[in-house]
Amino acid sequence: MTSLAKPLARPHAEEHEDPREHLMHDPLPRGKMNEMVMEAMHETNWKFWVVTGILAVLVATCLGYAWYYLIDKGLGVAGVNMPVFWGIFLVDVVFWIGISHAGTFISAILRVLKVESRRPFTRAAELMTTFGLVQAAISVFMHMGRVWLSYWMAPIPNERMIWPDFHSPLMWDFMAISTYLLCSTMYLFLPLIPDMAMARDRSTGWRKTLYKILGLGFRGTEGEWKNLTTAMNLFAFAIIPVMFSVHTIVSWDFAMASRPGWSSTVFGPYFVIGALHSGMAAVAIVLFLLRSTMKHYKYFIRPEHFDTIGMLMLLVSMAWAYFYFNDYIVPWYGGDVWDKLFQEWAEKGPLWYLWYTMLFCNIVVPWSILWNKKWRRTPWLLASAGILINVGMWLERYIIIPEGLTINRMPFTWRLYIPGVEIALTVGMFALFLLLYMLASRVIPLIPVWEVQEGQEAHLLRKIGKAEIPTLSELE
Amino acid sequence: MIKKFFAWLKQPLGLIAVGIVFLALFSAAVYGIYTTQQSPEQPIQFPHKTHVAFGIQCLYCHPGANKGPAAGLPSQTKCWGCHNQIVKTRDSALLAPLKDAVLSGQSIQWVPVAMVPDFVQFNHRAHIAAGKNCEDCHGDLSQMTIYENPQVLNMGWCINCHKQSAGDDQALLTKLTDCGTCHY
Amino acid sequence: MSTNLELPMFTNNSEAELGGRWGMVIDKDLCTGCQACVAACSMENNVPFVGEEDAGYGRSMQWIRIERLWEGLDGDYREVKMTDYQPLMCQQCHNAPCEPVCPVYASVHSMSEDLNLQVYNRCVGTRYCANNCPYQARVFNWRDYADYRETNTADNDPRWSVFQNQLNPDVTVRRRGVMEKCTFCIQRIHQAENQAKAEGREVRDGEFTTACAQACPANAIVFGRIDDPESMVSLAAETSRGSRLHEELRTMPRVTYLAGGA
Amino acid sequence: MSETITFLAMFEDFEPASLGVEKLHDLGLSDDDMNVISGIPIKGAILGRPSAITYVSRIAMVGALLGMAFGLFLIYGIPYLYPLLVGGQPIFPIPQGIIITFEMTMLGLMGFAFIGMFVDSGFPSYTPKEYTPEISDGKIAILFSCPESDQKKFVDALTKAGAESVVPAEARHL
Repeated sequence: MTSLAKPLARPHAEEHEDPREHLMHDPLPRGKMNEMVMEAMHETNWKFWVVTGILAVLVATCLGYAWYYLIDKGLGVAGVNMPVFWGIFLVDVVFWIGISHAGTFISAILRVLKVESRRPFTRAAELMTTFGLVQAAISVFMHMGRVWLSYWMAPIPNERMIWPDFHSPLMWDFMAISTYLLCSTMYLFLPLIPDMAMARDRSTGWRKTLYKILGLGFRGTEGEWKNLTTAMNLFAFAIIPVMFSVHTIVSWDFAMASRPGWSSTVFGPYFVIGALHSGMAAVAIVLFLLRSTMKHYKYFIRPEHFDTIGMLMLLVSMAWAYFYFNDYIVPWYGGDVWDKLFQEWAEKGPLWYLWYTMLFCNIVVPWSILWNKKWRRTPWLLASAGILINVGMWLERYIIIPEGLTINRMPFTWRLYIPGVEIALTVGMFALFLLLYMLASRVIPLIPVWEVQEGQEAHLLRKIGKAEIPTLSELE
Repeated sequence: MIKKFFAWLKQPLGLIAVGIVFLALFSAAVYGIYTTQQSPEQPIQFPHKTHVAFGIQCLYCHPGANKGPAAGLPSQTKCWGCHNQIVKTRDSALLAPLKDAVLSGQSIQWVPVAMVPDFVQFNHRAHIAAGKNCEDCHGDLSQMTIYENPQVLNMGWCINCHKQSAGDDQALLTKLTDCGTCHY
Repeated sequence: MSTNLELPMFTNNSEAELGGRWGMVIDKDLCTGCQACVAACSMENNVPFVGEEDAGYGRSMQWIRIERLWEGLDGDYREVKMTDYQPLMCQQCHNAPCEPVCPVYASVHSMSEDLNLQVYNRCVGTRYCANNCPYQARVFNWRDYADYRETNTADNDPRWSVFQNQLNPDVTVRRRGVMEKCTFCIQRIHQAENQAKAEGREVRDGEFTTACAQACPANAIVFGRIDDPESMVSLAAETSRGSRLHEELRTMPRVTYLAGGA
Repeated sequence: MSETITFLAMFEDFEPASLGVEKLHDLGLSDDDMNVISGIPIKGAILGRPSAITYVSRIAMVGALLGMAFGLFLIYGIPYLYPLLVGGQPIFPIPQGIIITFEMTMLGLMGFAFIGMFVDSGFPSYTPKEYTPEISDGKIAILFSCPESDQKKFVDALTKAGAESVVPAEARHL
């Protein structure tokens, strides 16, 4: 019985950590933080411009010229062929929409759940959402045979008296992606207003004009704050179901088709989780890049944030494995001849190595790296895992789309897919994403300073009372 | 530099300049659209009015209308067959191109005006058979010299008429609003 | 406008109208795989020739293709056996999977003829319909194969002078980026119907037929009204040798394949 | 109260700011006569002030209803204008209707929340306002107007409460 008298919980090593390791417990005066963020935004060196130049050239050639070439000559210059009507274009669409999901997940879900460590990187993630959706929209348009007529998908009254067909999953997609793009852009802008006002107060020249316009005349009166926080709350709650619906609907583009390997009821949640898987990994990469290239960002983005992201990545990876297994075991057990054929094609067909690489990148890599707290807190390691996960998730979509289309119910038409100009376009799109992000990083304060200060103040406030009340992040 | 420019724009003279530029662009756009709606130049200023006034039936010159898809244009020998016999027109300067064409055996390059795109399969015969008259679509030619479309021949206009013609007859409405009736 | 009561308003009509209107019977026992139907179809419907390279990469645009499948490829060459020739075109499903997935109503059902339609000029080229076709019967204009603009004249393209003059005026010439497929020669259907209407009668069985059926030297393809129990096509479909492709998908195709005869 | 003058009192922290608000209340200023400007959102209760009123939620609800109506129009109104049959599917499909209606409802909700935020806050407005850039450095400012005759009383009270500075506010371009 004596043993019971001993304290059950031993002091854990973590409790002796310096609380100053946490951003929320390491406050700086607001003026200092403003200065740091502004300085990081102004800071450009020759390396920045060299990279920007290379990216701009890549965008102009691989995206601009290649797309012009594609439109001019028709889709014959791409690799799409008779059974594989959808090629890498659609892989990119799903991939970029997946990337875009992490932004909302982090900023909305973590905001709703009041996870304090989200504060410094919500903006970086939201920016990823908006730019990712831009890429996805570009991919959709590149994929279309007659892109100049894409406005026919919009419900506009016209002299033909013909409307778009809302029976089509592509129309649901069109509506969902438009909704998501509009809402996530608004959601990016809302918390940006006070920071724009901040930037307006301490800039000159063209920046002053820009921030003055974007700052909307925000001062920070009680009414303005109340309206802003109410709107942000509404958005945080409302955008979560939209986010889930968007990738579910993207998955329905495939699941609604009566094709072996596509027609699966688990595709909705499976794609959502897959989106989060690649999105979280992308956030890790972006945070690593921001931390290592932007001045002063080591103060804002700390190992604890990588820790949070790493845990989420591990969790999402496990969930992804669960859903993948679900999607795998049912056709495997059911033994439908066409579904079985699709599985065997992926595993033993000429592209078998893609399947194994996908499993390695999506499951083995995160599971073997992210369980360890020390490794999770190592930014470069987390970013490398992120890159591998993104490779794996891209391959997963590649297996579903071009590889899945290779085989069908008419064996006479089976034919392999060899990508053509899509490769250049994909490279161009990645370049465009990075370019947009790099340019935005010099124009938009990527750290929501007011949110960071709000969090720090909230932690201070709790110590004003007599007893020290543990804050949410401490309870974690 | 840019600031100076904007400052200049804000003063009255600048505003007037902005207004002039805007008006110029706007009128250019309007004119551009206007030109697309004009009938093109024809090799001969053919007066439909006169011919109708003489009591010539549409089908005399456009005999394909009740037989097949295209109404057809009269051959120049057909034109010349009449005009050759009228002294006034035989030597008319206005009809010189016709005379030249007949004598040299070249065909007159009429510019089509009432036309539908290639992806629309239009058939005159079905419309005549349904009791439509020429003027229902082509306008009152007794008032027209060179042919002009009385309205834009677009799909909404076609569909409207199809719906009206069908009335309450469901089977006919199905047939007439079927995409495959015109597009294949 | 008054609403059409023949339309299914809130629920599917998957079980309705099993009969259909136009149908086809293909006797695989009679087919010799001579490809005459393919050639005739291409001529009739302005199907462009894509060239050797593109055809090899799976971009041939035949609306009808002769499928040949081999069995026993893994074993000794003497064991290799070829299955029947199977001419395959759009099956004109009643519940066509290609139709509802089109975002712009380019792939739409003809209610009056009970055929699948592809409205070329409405097509924006998402190619979803082709993916969703279980028969892979749809083809896409990957390039401007039929580009007969002034810039593409006989001087720089030897194909021009030949192809320009062989086009069928009753069928649209398609440009790049649109989907197309077999129409059951709808231009011939319309022509026959117009003729019959002008003469005040119904279309007679065998009065006209599709280009493929017309060209078939073995009479393996029969086309006609399947809602008329006395028509040639209905009688041919009645035999015990008949089956439809992928009937398990409930697409209700209008093409019956006959096989297994002596 | 013929002549009033507007002051901007700057505070470093919540504590003195709430004290300042209390003093102003004591001097007979109602909550409507003062406003707090800050760099981070401060709940009214912290400073002993009533919570600000916002119409954003209500505007958003109206937006949601409008969006829903638009979604229903898209899915059930458009096929009525030109019914076309596809794949044996119904003309007015209910399952697909749910998807479109949902998306449009959410778009309406969020779009109107965004617009509502603009309308309710009077954004964008580029007219001169009483403001100082120190506010975005984390200072809390109390903006109040008092009778010109009593201005010394108010300034003294706030300085005693811990205000760093109490200066007549001037409207300036932001």
